[in-house]
Amino acid sequence: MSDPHLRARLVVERPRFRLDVEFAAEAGQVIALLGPNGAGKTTALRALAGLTPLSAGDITLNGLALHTLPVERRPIGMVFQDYLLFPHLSALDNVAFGPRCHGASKQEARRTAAAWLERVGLAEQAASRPGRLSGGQAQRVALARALAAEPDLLLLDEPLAALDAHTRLEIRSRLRRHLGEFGGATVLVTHDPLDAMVLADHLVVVENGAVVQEGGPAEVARRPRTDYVARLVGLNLYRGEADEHHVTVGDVVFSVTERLRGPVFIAFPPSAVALFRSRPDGTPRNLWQATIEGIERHGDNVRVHLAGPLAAAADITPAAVADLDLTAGQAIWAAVKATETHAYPA
Amino acid sequence: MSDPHLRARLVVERPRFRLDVEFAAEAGQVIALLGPNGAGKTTALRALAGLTPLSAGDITLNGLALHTLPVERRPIGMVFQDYLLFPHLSALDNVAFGPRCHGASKQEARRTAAAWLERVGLAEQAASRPGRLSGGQAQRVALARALAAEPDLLLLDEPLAALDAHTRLEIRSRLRRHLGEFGGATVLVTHDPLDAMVLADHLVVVENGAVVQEGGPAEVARRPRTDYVARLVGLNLYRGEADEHHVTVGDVVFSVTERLRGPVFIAFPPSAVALFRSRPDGTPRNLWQATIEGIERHGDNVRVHLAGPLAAAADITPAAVADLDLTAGQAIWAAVKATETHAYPA
Amino acid sequence: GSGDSGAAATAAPSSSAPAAPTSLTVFAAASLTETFTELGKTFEAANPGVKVTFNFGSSATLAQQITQGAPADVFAAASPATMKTVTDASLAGAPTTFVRNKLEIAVPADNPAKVDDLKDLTDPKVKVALCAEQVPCGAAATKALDAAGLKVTPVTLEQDVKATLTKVELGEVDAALVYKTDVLSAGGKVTGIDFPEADKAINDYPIAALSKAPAPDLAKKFVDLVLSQQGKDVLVKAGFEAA
Amino acid sequence: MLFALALIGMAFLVLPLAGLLIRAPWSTLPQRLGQPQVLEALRLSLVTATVATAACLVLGVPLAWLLARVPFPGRRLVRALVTIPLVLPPVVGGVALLLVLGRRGLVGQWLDTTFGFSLPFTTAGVVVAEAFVAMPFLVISVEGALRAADLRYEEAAATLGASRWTVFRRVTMPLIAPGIVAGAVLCWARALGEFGATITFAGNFPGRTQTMPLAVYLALETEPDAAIVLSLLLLVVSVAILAALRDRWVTTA
Amino acid sequence: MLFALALIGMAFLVLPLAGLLIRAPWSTLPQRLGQPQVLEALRLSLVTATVATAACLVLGVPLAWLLARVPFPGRRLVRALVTIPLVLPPVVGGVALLLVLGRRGLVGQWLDTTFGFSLPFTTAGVVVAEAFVAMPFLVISVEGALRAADLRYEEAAATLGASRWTVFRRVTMPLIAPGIVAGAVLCWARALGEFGATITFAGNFPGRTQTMPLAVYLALETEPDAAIVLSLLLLVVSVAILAALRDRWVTTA
Ligand SMILES: Nc1ncnc2c1ncn2[C@@H]1O[C@H](COP(=O)(O)OP(=O)(O)OP(=O)(O)O)[C@@H](O)[C@H]1O
Ligand SMILES: Nc1ncnc2c1ncn2[C@@H]1O[C@H](COP(=O)(O)OP(=O)(O)OP(=O)(O)O)[C@@H](O)[C@H]1O
Ligand SMILES: [Mg+2]
Ligand SMILES: [Mg+2]
Repeated sequence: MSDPHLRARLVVERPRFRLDVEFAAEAGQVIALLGPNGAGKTTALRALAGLTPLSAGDITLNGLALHTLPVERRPIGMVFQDYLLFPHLSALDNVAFGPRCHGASKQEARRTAAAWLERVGLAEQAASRPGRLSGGQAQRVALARALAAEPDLLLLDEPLAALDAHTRLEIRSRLRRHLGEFGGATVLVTHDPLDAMVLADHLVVVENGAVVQEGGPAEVARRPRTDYVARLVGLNLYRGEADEHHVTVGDVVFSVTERLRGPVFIAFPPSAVALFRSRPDGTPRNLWQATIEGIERHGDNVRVHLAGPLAAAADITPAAVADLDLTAGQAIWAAVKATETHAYPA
Repeated sequence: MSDPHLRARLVVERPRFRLDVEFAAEAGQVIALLGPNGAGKTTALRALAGLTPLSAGDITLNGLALHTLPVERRPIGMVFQDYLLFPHLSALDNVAFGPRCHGASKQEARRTAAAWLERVGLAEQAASRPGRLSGGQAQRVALARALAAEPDLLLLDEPLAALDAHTRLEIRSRLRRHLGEFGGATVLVTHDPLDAMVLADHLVVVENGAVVQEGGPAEVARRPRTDYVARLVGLNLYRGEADEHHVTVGDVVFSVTERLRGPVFIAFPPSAVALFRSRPDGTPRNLWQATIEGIERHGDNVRVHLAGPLAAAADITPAAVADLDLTAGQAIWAAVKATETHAYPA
Repeated sequence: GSGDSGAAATAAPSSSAPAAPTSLTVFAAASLTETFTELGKTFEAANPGVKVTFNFGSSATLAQQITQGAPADVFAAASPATMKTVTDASLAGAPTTFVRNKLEIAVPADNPAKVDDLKDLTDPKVKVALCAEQVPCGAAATKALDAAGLKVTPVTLEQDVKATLTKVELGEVDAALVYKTDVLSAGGKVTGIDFPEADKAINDYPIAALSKAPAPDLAKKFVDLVLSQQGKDVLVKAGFEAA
Repeated sequence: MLFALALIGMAFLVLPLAGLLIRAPWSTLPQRLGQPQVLEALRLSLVTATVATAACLVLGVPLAWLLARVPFPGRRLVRALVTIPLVLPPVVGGVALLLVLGRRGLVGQWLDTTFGFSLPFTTAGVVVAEAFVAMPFLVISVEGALRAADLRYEEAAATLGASRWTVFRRVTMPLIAPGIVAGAVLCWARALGEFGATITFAGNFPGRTQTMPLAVYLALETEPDAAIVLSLLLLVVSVAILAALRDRWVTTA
Repeated sequence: MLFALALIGMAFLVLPLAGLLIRAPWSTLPQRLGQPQVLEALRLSLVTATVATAACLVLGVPLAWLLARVPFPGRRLVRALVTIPLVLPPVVGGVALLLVLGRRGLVGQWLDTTFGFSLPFTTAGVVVAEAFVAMPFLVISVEGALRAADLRYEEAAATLGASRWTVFRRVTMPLIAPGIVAGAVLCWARALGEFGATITFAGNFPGRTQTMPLAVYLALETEPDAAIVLSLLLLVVSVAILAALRDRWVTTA
C-alpha cells in the first residue's frame, strides 16, 4: 500500500481558537502530538474520534473515510485526560464494556477484561468501583478499557500523566510493547518529552492550533525549531545569521563546527554553559554578559536562568554555585564550548 | 515557639486499607508526600482538610486543634487532583470564591482574583467557564483559587501534573516563590521526584498507608531506603551485609568506599553500570552475570533492565547498544565501579 | 352474613361487561349510594343469578360517560338537567321522577351563630355556604331565596352538596342550605332547620332505562323496583320525599 | 436558616396528617378495615398504579431522552405539550381520554370495531387514565436528570463502540438512576392518588375500576369518617412501600 | 427502538388534546372567552400557582437538601411522609388542611382567636392548598437532583471557607439548577391544575377563590362544551408560559 494507514487534516473553528493540522501515520506507527497547554491537542484527538465536529478536512483510516462515520462506528479506542470511567460499573465491567459493544458475550467480555486488568497490574482491583480507585489506578483502568476494544486507531490523551514514577516506567514499557504489537496507528497526546521520545515514532508539535514542527524524535530533539520545543528537550535555542563557522545572534557571535550560510538555528544544552564572575581570557567568541534571573535545584544540579542579550539556562553543580556565590540579579559572564553547539538551517 | 507550625497524626481505616502517618512542619516549610499510586497520599490530604474523617489521631496547626473544626473553619487551601473547578462560574469567579467566603466584597474579591489569574498567566481566560479551559489551564485556575483564599496550610494534590513542560517550569518556580513568601505550612502530594526535590524542604515517603522514609530531599535522594524511593530518584538499591569495605548482596560481593558492619543498603545509579558480552578480566568484585529483560530509550541514552541475581537498571549510550548487539533475553556481564556505589546502614 | 356473601360476589372478577342478561349495570348519582346499594341487594334476591353493578358518580360525569357509549342499563340522575343531555342524545326514553329532595338549613350541632330561620342568613356576620348555581342544590337554593325575597352573600359556592355539608360539619361556616337527606346522613354532627320556602325549590330525581341497554328487560325491572312502594320506603327512610 | 426553612416545610406537609389522625374513628377502625371491598380497592390501586408506572417508565424515559438529547424542530413546543396532563383538571383529562379512546372516540371506535375491545370501564382503562395523568411527572424529572448528567460519559461510551441504544441502556440510565427513581416515585404516588380522570374514563365499578381514591369519594358521600380511615390506610401502605423501596433503590443506584 | 417508544409516549400524551380540540365549540369560542369571570379565574389561577410555587421553592428546596445531605434518625420515614400529599386524594387533603388550619382546626383556631384571621375562603387559602398538594413534586425532584450531583464540588467549596449556607447557595443550587427548574415546573403545573384540595379548603367564590379548574368543573355540570373551552384556555396559556420560560431557564442554567 502506498497510502499511509492514517491520514488526517483537521480543521476546527472556535470563537477564539482555530485548529488546522495535518498529519499521517503508517500502520503500527505511533504519532505524538506535543504542545503547550491550550494548543489544541485534545481538540485534535476529539476531532479524530468524532466527538468534536470538523469544520473542514477529512480523515482516512485504512481506506475508510472516518469523518463520515458516527463515533460508535469508528474503530477507535480513546483514553481521556480525566479518565471518564463509568462510575456505576466495576473496573472489570468498565474494561469489558468495549468487547461487549463489539458483540462478545458477557462471559467472554469479562474474560478479556480480566486479562487486560492483569496486564496493567490491577487484577486485585477488578471488583472496585472507580470512586474507590486512586488517581493512577483509574488511569490504568482507562488505558485497559481503550485497549480492550481492539481498535484500529488508538487515541491517548496524556495516558501516563497521573502515574507515579515507578508505575509510569512499567506502564510505559508495557504500553510500548503493546503499541509495538499493535497493527493500527496510535495518536498520543502528551506533555512529557520522555513519554513522547520513548513511545513515539514521529512527533507533531502543535502550537496555537497549528503544526510548528514535525519529525522523528531524535531529529526534533536535536534540531528544535521553536522555543517551546527547545525547552521541551532541554536545549537553549536561538535564531541567528550564519557566515561559515560563525553564527551571529544579536550582539553575540558563536563559533560552530558546522559550515552554513544565511538564517540558522543554533542550539546547545544548559550543561554546556559555563559561568564566570569576571570576563575570562581568550577568544571573545561564544561569550556574553548576562544577569541571573533565578536559580533552582534541578535534579542533582542547579539550573541558573539567565537574562541579558540571550535568555538562556545554565546547569551547574551545587559546588559551583557556592564557589561563584551566585544570587538573583547578579551580573555574570556566560560561555559555551563551540563543540557543544549545534547549528542547522532555519 | 518550640512547637512546630503543623503537627499531624492521621489514622484512617478503610475496609481494605489503613492509613497511619505522622509528620510535622515548621512555618514556611514545604512537606512533600511522595508514594506510589494508592499509597494513601490523597487520603492523607483529605484527612488534613477534614473531608475524610479521622479514625484516630490529631492535627495541630499554629496552636489550633484543626481536627476539631469543620472543614470550612479550617484555614486551608486545597488543590484537588482533578481540579473540581465550579462549572457554573467563570475562572475569575472561581478564584474569587475563597475571598468572598472570607468576607471580601464582590469587587474586592474580583480584584484579588484577577491579580491571581494574572500571576498564573491566565488573565485572558478570566471570563471562560471551566468547560472551555484546557486541562492545564484548569489546573492553574485551581491553583490560583486555593492560593487566593490566603490559607495557613496549603494542601496540593499533584498541582503540576497536567502542566506542559514549559508551563510547569514556570509555574513550579512561581509556586516556589510563593511558597517561599508563604508564612504557613504546605503539604504537597506528588509523583514527580523533580517537583518534590525542587519544591519541598522535607520529604515524607508513604507506601501502603505508612511512612517508609522521611528526611531532606538530598538525604532521601542519596540514601533511599525502599525500592520505590530508589527508583524514584533513579538509583539501583539493595540490602546487604557489610563487612568492612565489602558488602554481600546474595551471591554478589561489592567493594565500597565506606567502612561499615552489619546490615546496610547499597545504592548506585544506572549510569554506573557497565555491560560486557564476556566476563571481563580483573577483580571479581562488583561483577555479576545477568539477563536482559528489556531495553528502552531513556533521554539520550538507552536504559537496559537486567534480571538475574540482582534486578538492576543500566544506562548506556546507543552506540554501546549497537556495539554489544543487545537483545532481550540475552545473557550479559554487569559491573559497577566501586567509587560509584554508596553504602549506608539499613 | 348476607353482607359477606354480597361482597364476595362483588369481588369476583366479572367478565366483560356486555355479557348475558345475568348482569345489570346501573349508573346512579353519588347521593343515591346507600339507598341504591340496598335496593340492588333486594333486586338480586328477587332475581336469583342476576348481579347488579353500580357506577356511582357525579350526575354530569355519568351523563358524559353514557353519551360516550358506556355500557349502562339504567341511569338515575340527581337533576333533570343532566338527564336531559342523555335523552337529547336519544339514549333513553322518557324519564320518570322517582323521588324528590327538599332543602333544609344545616347548622353545626352547637349552632354558634344562633341561626333559626332563613332571614338569619342575610346577617353579614353569619358565614354561609351555598352550592354553586350550576349544580342542582345551588339552583334550588337560589329559587328558595328568591321566593323568600332574601339576598344572601355566601363565602363560598360549593361544587356539590357534600362539600357544602363538610364545611358545616367542620364548623367552617355557620350555616348552609343542603338537602334533608344530607342532614340525616351526617348523624348528629349537624342540625337541620326546616323553612317554608323550601317547598318552592324542590329538586327532582329522574330515572330511565337506557335505549341501548345490554339487558333491557332487567333494566325495566329495576326501574320498576325503584318506582314501587318497596323502593319508595327505602328512599323515604333516607330522607327523600316521595315523588 | 436552611434548617429552619426545611423544618417549616416538613411541618407544613406532615401536620395535616396529624389532623387526620386525630379525627380518625379509632374505635371502629379495625372493623372498617376488615371489609373485603376495602382490601379489594387497595389491591386494585396498588396493581394499577404499579402497572401504570411501569408503562410510564417504558414510554416516558425514552421520551425524556428525546427531549433532552436529540435536537429537532419544535422541541420546545413538544416539551411544553408534555406538561399538558399536569395542568388539565383531571376530570377534563378523563373527558379528553373518552373523546379519544372511548367507544365512540377517535381511536377507540377503531379499536372497538376491529378488535371488539373497549378501554373505558375496564381495569386497563384505569391504568390508561393513571398513566396519562402521571407520566408527565416521570418525563420531566428524568429530563431534568438527563440535562444535569455529564455528557462526556456518553461520549466515552460511544468511542468504545456503543450504539445510541447501548449508551442509553448501559451508561445514561444507570448514571441518572436517582433521577429515574425520583420520577418513578412521583409517578407512582400520583397514579395511586389519581381520582378525576379515573372516575371519568373508567367509571367506578367495585373490583374492576374502583380504586382507593374512588372508594374514598363514595365514602365521603355516605360516611366521612370512613373516608378518613380509607385515606389513612392508603397513606400507611404507600408510605411503607416507599420507605422500604426507595432506600434500597437509592443505595444500590 | 428509543425513538419508537418516545414517539408512542408523545402520542399518548398529546392525542387526547386532539380530542378536546375536535370537540371544542369553535363558533361560540370568542364569546365564551370574552366573559369577565373567565379572565378573572385565569388571572387568579396564574397568580396563586406562581405564589404557591415561590413558597414551595423557599421551603421545599431546603427540605430536599435536608433529606439528601443531612443524615438524621428517621430520615427514611420523613422522606416517605413527604410524599403523602401526593397519594392523598386531594379532597381528603383539603379536609386534612381544614382539620389543621380551619377555623376550628389545631392551628387555625389559635390563628382565629389571636389574629382574628382565618385561611379558608380566602385567596391565601387557595395558595396554601395548592402549595400543600404541589410541594412534594418539588421536594422529590430536587432531592433526586441533589443525589445525582457530584458531592466533591461541595467539598471543594468547604475547603475555600464556605459555610453550609454559602455552599448551598453558591455551589449546590447552581449545579442542580436543571433539577430545580424541572421541579418548579412540575410544582407550578400541578398547582395550576389543582382542584380538589382547593375547593375543599378554600371554597369557590368568583374573584376570590375560584380558579380555572373550579370554573371548569362547574361548567362541566351544565355545559360540557364550555368546560372544554375553559380547559383549552388554561392549556394554551400554561403551555405558552412554560415554552417561553423553561427554555430560557434551561439555557442560562
Ligand atoms: N468546549 C470548548 N469550547 C470553546 N473553547 C474550548 C473548548 N474546549 C477547549 N477550548 C479552547 O480551545 C483551545 C484548545 O484546547 P485543548 O483542550 O484542545 O488544549 P490542549 O492542547 O489539550 O491543552 P492541555 O494540554 O492543557 O490539555 C484552548 O484555548 C481552550 O481554551
Ligand atoms: N472512597 C474510598 N472508599 C474506599 N477506599 C478508597 C476510597 N478512595 C480510595 N480508596 C482506597 O484507598 C487507598 C488510598 O487511596 P488514595 O486515593 O489516597 O491514593 P493516592 O496515594 O492518592 O494514589 P494516587 O497517586 O494514585 O492518586 C487505595 O487503595 C484506594 O483504592
Ligand atoms: Mg488537553
Ligand atoms: Mg491521589
